[in-house]
Amino acid sequence: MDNRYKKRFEQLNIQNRKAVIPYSMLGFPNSQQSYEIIRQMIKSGVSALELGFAFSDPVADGPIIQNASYKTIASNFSVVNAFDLIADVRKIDEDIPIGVLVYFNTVLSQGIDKFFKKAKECGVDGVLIADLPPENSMEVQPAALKHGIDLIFLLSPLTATNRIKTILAHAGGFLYLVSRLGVTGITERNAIDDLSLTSLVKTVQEQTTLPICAGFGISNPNDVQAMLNIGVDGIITGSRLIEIVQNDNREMLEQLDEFFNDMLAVCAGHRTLPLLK
Amino acid sequence: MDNRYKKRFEQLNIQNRKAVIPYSMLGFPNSQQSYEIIRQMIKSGVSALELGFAFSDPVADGPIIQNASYKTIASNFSVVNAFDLIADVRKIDEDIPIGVLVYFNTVLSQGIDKFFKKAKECGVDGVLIADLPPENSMEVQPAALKHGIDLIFLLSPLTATNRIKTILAHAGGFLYLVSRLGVTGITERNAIDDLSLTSLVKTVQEQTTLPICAGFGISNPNDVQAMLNIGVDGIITGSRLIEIVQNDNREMLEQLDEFFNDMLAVCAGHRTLPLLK
Amino acid sequence: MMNTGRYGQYGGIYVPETLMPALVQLEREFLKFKTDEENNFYYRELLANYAGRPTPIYYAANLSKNWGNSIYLKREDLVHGGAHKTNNAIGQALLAKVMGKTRIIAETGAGQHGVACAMAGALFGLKTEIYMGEIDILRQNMNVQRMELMGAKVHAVKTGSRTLKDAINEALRDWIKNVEHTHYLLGTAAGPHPFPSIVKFFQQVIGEEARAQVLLKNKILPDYVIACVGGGSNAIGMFSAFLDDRQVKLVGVEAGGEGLDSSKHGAVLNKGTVGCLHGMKSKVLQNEDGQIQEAHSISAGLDYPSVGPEHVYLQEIGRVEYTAITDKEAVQTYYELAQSEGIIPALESSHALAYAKHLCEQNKNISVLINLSGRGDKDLAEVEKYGQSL
Amino acid sequence: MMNTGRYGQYGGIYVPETLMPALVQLEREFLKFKTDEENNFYYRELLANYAGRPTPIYYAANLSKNWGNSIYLKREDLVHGGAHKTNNAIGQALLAKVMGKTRIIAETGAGQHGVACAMAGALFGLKTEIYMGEIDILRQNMNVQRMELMGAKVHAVKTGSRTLKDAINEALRDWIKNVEHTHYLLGTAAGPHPFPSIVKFFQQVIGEEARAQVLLKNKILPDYVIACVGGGSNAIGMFSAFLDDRQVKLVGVEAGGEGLDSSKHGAVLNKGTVGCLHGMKSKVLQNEDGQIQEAHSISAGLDYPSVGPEHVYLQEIGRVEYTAITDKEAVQTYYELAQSEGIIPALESSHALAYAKHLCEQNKNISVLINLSGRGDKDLAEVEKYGQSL
Ligand SMILES: Cc1ncc(COP(=O)(O)O)c(C=O)c1O
Ligand SMILES: Cc1ncc(COP(=O)(O)O)c(C=O)c1O
Repeated sequence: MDNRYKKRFEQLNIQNRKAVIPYSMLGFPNSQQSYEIIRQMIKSGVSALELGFAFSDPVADGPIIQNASYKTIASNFSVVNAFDLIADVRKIDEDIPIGVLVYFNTVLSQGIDKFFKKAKECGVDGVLIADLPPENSMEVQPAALKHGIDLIFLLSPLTATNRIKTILAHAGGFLYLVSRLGVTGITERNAIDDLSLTSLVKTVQEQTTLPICAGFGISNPNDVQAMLNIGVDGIITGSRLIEIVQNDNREMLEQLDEFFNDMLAVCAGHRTLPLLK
Repeated sequence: MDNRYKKRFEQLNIQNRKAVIPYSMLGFPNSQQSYEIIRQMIKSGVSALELGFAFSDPVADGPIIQNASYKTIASNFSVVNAFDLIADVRKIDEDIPIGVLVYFNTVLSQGIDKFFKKAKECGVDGVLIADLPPENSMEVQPAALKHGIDLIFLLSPLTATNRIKTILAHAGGFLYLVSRLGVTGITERNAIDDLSLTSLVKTVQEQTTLPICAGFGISNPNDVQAMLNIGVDGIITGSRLIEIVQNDNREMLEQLDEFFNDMLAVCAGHRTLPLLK
Repeated sequence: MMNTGRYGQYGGIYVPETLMPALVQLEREFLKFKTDEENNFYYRELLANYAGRPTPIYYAANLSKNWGNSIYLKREDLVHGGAHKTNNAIGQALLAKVMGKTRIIAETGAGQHGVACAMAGALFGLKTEIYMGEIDILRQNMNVQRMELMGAKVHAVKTGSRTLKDAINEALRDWIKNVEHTHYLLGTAAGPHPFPSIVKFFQQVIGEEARAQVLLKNKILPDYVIACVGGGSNAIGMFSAFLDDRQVKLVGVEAGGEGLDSSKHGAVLNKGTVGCLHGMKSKVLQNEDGQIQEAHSISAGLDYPSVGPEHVYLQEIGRVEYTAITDKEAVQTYYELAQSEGIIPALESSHALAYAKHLCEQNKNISVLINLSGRGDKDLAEVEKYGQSL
Repeated sequence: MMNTGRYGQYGGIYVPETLMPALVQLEREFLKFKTDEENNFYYRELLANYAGRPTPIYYAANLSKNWGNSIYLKREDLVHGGAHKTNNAIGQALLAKVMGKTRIIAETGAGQHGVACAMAGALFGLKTEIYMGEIDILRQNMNVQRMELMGAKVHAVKTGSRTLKDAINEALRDWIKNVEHTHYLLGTAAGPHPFPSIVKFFQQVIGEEARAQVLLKNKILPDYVIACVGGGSNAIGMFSAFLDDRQVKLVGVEAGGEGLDSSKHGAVLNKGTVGCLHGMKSKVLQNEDGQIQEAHSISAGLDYPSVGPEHVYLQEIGRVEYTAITDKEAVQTYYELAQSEGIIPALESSHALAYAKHLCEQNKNISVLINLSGRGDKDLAEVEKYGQSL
């Protein structure tokens, strides 16, 4: 089977569209709704999925995702449940790329090989381990290779030029550009910071054909536009989505649909928004 | 004028009686009542008077006299008032020996010479400075001599044989035997301690003709008897008296009279009480 | 990076990408610092005249008599601030200054590290913010007052178990956001490389002094050297000088809480399994899904579900034995030292003392050197509360 | 007695007869102790390994910069227990042991002397009872807890002003009653002879160390040496080493309370007159009738209406200047040291610091050695309360 990330980004490229990758926490707010939320993403036509495993100590995450993690763990939603849910999602859509976002201890506690094997079985395409820098990726590389799973890595605004090579040496799927200093969450973007990202994106693009998607703090069409302007190939959005889910009113799925459509519209070039200061 | 102490102890000796010397705080519970209390003493026939100046930090005194001191000071009864009161008392009885009990700071604050001069003018015969050991008595000796006032000193159960001489070298009037370790107040006497006093009294009597009167913790006829049994020439009683005054009911003076009469009876040999254990 | 910071398979760097540059810089600057004479001289000078080093070792005659063996106490309770934490805080604050950082942040459990950072922050003119679990704020309130008095800002951490673990999480999150001008002044020999090496470097003075002092006094090394283990900084600082003295038995004492068979303890080396938390591979208390479990200890400084990686290694190679002492035993020994020697030990240190007592019950003619890592004034209220709950 | 214990006309012995034999014995045993090599060796050994001496002198770089002159702090805050009081308590407790006493009693104001006695009592196995004014118990509650923890009994004194003065009265009364087996472990360089000499002897180590340290560091003596004066023990301990250095200006700082023109202060040397209290001739705060007046200070340790007799003498001969600092200035400087150097000073010591600040405002290129007599953790609550009352 072909690499779904590769295929999907090629399609998008042909259509002159950018990727919209929503992040959702597996099992939040509960198993059933989590499934429905993810199904809605696919229905709304998002480009790929980024599904998170809840972890007790998510240091890269802000309050919104932390809170979702605690609740998910408290509900006894287990790693096994999470894999089962992914398998169910894969049944909805054979083609959509599925990435999972985990902390390293989750992988370790399952056994590295077992984790990647299981992931593959459930239809996962990529694994991003939030606290595993490329320097330590040899710990998981053999298992990833063996089971044909891409390792997705983070790039940060502070990543020094000499580290880009190390990252690219191990990276697959796409590059996850942390679009600002700080943890995940909803904060107003800073135009100055965004500008300085442009050169990083350029430098990276000169060295790789891997697409670059920006995440952290992307929560509305303006943020999306800002990211597209600096030249990325797609965006990842998470905290805002969880916020909508948390409010948990009847029209949650419709709200999500609307949210995705707004983002997708910008990414399809149907709307171009001015850069906010 | 002859030394009143000398005369009074000679009389008592002839009558085969022991001295009863009540202690009262000048100005307590107020100026008028204080005068009446002292007048009652004289009326009841006590042998000599021991009148205390209130001091803010009476370290040799237990709670009863401390409390009387604080109240007296709080009532603004001054040193001048105290001297005036003594002068009034002297008018009642020309012959009764009057001793005053002060802390050294009271003397110092008036000026040593001035204090003794004033004391003499008011009819005082002896001054006992509670916190002035004989080693420092040269500070007041000249003034005492000049104004013809006896310095009265304390003897304690712990006074070493070699210090007795120092004390006797300066002492006049009578020797104040601190009859037990501790401060003034009402506590049950300890027969063992009393026994050990006997030898001290003997040792002192071999070296002086000064009478010895025992104070501290003498508050009832039994205590008096215990002291007489060890061979002293009189007793001093204070805290019990203040306790009676403090209760302050209508028959206070009658109660005092009764109290003095009980003590006097033992001291006159009219009653002999068995030694308590 | 020069070094992967491994102790056997443990240690390493497991952090989000954003922190990598800071850790690279930190390693580089630390390696420079280690051999920089001027900075080292300044550091030693501060240890001496600011922190009050060397601290003595005290032959505890009464305890020795009561326990029937020779007991020596390394008096880290006399260090300025009241615990060994100051050694590291001054060192790292100086390093931060050298790196041109203008702000330090720190986690704290017992508050001792927070106090040490507040001191160092004041001393070096660095803006200082401290993360402290809400529960720890309650049980170590005096230390919060001290930090604030010295100008530090204390953030109450309300996430997770609301103790040390979560304070570290929050500090890491702050660092991720403010990494450019902020140094994360980690307080124990844990966290991502190069922190375990840095903290060990700044705490080694404990063991160096103690070894020389005990030799000067007795001509012979002690049979046992004992230290309590929270994150492991006072223990590694003490043990490091004795690692090559094979005849000296080294014992680290963990928080036994309500017992190792209960779920309420902090005995990571005894009951934990290999995992990854706070940027390092080490042992952790976790469930089958790798969710970190709450630790428990009456002493806030030992209330941590992981441990410095070198300790896992030292346990694995059998050089150090790790054991645990319950809350109850620790409190009893807290009283015992106060009343027999007039020294109030930190509850953390009381764990080491209590284990020494056990050892003395089973042995004759041994000499035991215990690291008294801090003073126990901070624990007065907690101990009283514990007494009332019995 | 060998000696009348006079400093000029001040000092001496003014106590009820019952105490005379104890003072005679105490003088005799103290004179023996002073030259007894074994006991002195033991004492010095305890100072080193138990109490943590020598304490450093610290060049306070930030304070020096802020105040525009060179500031050195003698770090008695690092002594075990948290103040200089331990030097004296260990010494006298050893002396009590040598005399065969089985019980010690003491007064305490700030609680530091009580803590030091509780420590020394535990160390030497002496029954320990502490008299402390009810008001001081409230404002220094942590120290009460520490004393009790170490096995001392604390008596709340409810007489008079319910502070230090009355605690001394009660301790004296206890001593009068129990003088045979009890040593009164007086905490400051006051009281009847030989206490001022004894306390000075045991506190001299402060000045001896500081003088040698400052010479070693600077090759030259400081221009000023400053200490706070409650009863006067830390000051006399510091000053004694410099008395013969005529070029060194010595300044003792009293409690200015709400101002020397108010009735609420403890500035005995500035505003008191000659009198007799607590067994000594000295200056006292008193009215025309010789009734002792209440002193006032935010710092319990300076809240005393008399002072050690040697200070009156040193004032009279002009060797030492005595000045005063208000509550407010002391509190300000408490904050200032905490925030500029990361050292929390005792409120008592803050008086000395505050005066040094004044001095620096009026002088250039001076070097000032300040005795930091104790640490200020004990004062946290009091300072906060003071802040709220402003
Ligand atoms: C006095 C004391 N000892 C020990 C510890 C435990 O830390 P570590 O294991 O890093 O020495 C702490 C932590 O706060 C502490 O305050
Ligand atoms: C820290 C400190 N400094 C100074 C004093 C004042 O006492 P002295 O004048 O005897 O040194 C005290 C008294 O408790 C104290 O605790």
